[in-house]
Amino acid sequence: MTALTNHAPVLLIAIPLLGAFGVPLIGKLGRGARNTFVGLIALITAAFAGLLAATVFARAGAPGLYVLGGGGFGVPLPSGLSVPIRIILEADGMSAFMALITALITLTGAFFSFSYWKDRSGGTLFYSLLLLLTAGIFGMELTGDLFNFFVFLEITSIAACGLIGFRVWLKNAQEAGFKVMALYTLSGLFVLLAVGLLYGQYGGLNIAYLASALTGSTIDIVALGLLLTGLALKAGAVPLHMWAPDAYGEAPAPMSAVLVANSQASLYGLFRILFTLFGLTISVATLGWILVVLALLTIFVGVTMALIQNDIKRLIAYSAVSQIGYMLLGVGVGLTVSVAKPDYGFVAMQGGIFHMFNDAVCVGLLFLVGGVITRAAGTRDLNRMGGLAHSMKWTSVLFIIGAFALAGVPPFNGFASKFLIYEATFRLSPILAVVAILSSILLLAVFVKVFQAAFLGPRQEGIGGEVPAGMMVPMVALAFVIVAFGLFPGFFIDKIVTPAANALWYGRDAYIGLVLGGG
Amino acid sequence: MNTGMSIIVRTITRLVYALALVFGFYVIMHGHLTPGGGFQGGAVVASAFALYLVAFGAAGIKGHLSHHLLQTLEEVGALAFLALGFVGVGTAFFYNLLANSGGVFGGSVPLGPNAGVFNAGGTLPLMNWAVGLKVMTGIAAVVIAMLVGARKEETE
Amino acid sequence: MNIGNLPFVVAALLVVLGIYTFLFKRNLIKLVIGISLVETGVNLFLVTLGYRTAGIAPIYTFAPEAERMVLPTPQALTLTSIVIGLATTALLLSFAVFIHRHYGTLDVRKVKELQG
Amino acid sequence: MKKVAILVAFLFVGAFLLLTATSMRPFGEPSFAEMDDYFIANTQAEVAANNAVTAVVFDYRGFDTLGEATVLFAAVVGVLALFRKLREDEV
Repeated sequence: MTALTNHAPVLLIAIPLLGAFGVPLIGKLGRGARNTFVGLIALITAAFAGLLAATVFARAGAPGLYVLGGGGFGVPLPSGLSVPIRIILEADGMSAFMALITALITLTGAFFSFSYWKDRSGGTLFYSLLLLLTAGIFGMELTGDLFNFFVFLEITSIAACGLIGFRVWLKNAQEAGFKVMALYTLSGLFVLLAVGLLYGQYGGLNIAYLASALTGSTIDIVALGLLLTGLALKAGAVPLHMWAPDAYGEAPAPMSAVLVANSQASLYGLFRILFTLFGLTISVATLGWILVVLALLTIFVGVTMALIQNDIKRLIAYSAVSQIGYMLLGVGVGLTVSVAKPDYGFVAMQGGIFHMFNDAVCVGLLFLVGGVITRAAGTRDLNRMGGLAHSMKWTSVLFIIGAFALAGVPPFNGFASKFLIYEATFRLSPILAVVAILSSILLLAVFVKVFQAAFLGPRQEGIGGEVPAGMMVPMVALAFVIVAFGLFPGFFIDKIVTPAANALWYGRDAYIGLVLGGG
Repeated sequence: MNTGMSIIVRTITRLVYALALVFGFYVIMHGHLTPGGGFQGGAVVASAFALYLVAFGAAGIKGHLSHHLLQTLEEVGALAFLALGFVGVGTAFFYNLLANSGGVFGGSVPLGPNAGVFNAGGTLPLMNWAVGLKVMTGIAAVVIAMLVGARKEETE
Repeated sequence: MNIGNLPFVVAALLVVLGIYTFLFKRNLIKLVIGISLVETGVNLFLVTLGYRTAGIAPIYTFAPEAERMVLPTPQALTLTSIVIGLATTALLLSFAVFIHRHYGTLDVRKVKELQG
Repeated sequence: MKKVAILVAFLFVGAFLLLTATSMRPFGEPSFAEMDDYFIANTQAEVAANNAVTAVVFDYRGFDTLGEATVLFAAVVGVLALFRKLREDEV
């Protein structure tokens, strides 16, 4: 058991990779064998994510190391400095928290796909790409090496674009694929350029080592700017959100949910770079305000664009964009005040980080429901839908749960996290909080419109019955998580959110100290 | 276009093809001694395939190479590479178990400039082979799939 | 400005040229070329980072005695980044093939979704 | 209008990058090369390979290479998925 615990971080990446490489071979044995294999891999990965989270949260979110290639990670050099020369994985509370989200979403996505993608071609390649995407996301979340982060970023980019363009017969999917791939590549190259700059200045690639070496010189600021631009692009924050609706809208429904987890991994990278890599070596107040303004813009643009959409998938995609804004807002408020570290700053961090989980679950559920009703109605146009509640009672209930939770209606989990964000934002600036709250109400209006258009109204001809159990079970599982987190937010905030927020907010010294000694 | 290019190109290709293959495999096998390695050698071999493809056209490769076979080989290469990573998992993932162990590829090299010891490097040569197999088949599969796909469009 | 920095400037120029191509050209293939140019610039930048004046390649096989060697890590990074560039280019070109199949053109202005 | 904005952003980024390039450390003199010196000095003893680059690629930074191989694999799978044979109802 200890061996498994020790190796959990790397197995979390290696097992999905094994699955991805193996699926095409197993796929030759037939569909049943392939689905069993993919399900097994997804379950084992989720189990390891749980194991990792259990160990990390058991030590209250303190970071743990895994050195790839064995031996000492820090070799004493002639100058007396001990620099990690090998790639290390470093899992602290935040990484474990993100790994939990990813495990939950990819597991649901995989099991949903078994039923959703049953009558379509290319299933083997589909699952291979899904597992590659999973491995890439886990890698981004666990690595302690900046270049390694870039490599996993590119894995997610390529696997994601393969999935976005997977429905070859839709010409929009091809265009979205090209657009998203081009922008993802550009974002990756920005990150790589920044990694190169930092390597050129300090001769190392390890995050902890770089964090200890950074001085805040011009080159560092340029590198920070490049990293922020690249990762904000990949996370889909306004004004770099233009790819997000296409990507989420054109990808197959379960993959849209996984893409949300992918965006969140980029957001995690952004937070990791701001809090752990740069920390207080830069002017955090300025940067925090920039983040806050961007966050409000993201919220506002996302919600208003969602309001005018008639295409249900693009509508959900824009609401997903707006939710990225709430996470940025929470963490941005935290960053703004991270010199003085007042209480409400920590509350803001908790809210922002908790919202990452809630967003993944709610948007994930909404995308799944969106996929189901699109298939049932045979169209994505809200104006041509209607009356789905007659034949799909459970689906409509699930939609209500997802929509209310996302819009922040009590007693669902979205309310718990948004309330923390509002509370802290109000302390920083009441006007900002008002904008955020109003946007949330607007989002609720959007979903009421969708519900009215798609589910209410007279029964339409040619609509089948309720969705098969294979798709229903994953959706119900997500809804169950939403309700559980909504009913007992205090418990989950204590157990998993606070260690994650601690790791970012206070954990920089521990993170660096673990690798470089001392601290 | 389906029949390939002119007689000059095809003749030259027949001459160069074998040379490129040999050179590619040489680069792969001596990755731990000389410049190059699995990626570079694999790319050389794949470019030989691509040259063959350009010279003889999509029809020319029919029956010789299919991207299904290449894809399977690529997965074998990828799995072998991952397995070599797992070999050292007793210590740590990617631990170089074989280096200086005296067994296969376990020889040690004299320090400083030397003529090169082939039987050294631990898992390095094995990884070079795995990656070489993966890269040559992967790139060839992409090129063939794109060529066949694009040609289909032209003929329709 | 110091003239010894010329390799960095050349790398930056390549990146800038690539971004220019990406932003202002209207043909999908040219967009891909632009992205490749940025990639090339970044790769060149990485390699130049590792150069040590009068250094030789860090390979001991038949190496001259007591020479300075250039840094190996940037070369490894560049290798990785070249392969990644190859992968993205392959995928981008495949998408371009499909867009051409659907629209019969590679002009960005005639392809609806890409206008934004 | 939009074009002007793009042009301004482009000029800004371009000038920024060129300025950064000129303010880098001098070419050919790495400011901190001890990690790489360690690789050069120890590759023969630790990895038993003459080629330090291969030692870095496959041993010291082997995990990157696994990622790199995965990227290529993802691209191959993606391209093959795009050019796959479709079912008849998928047109």
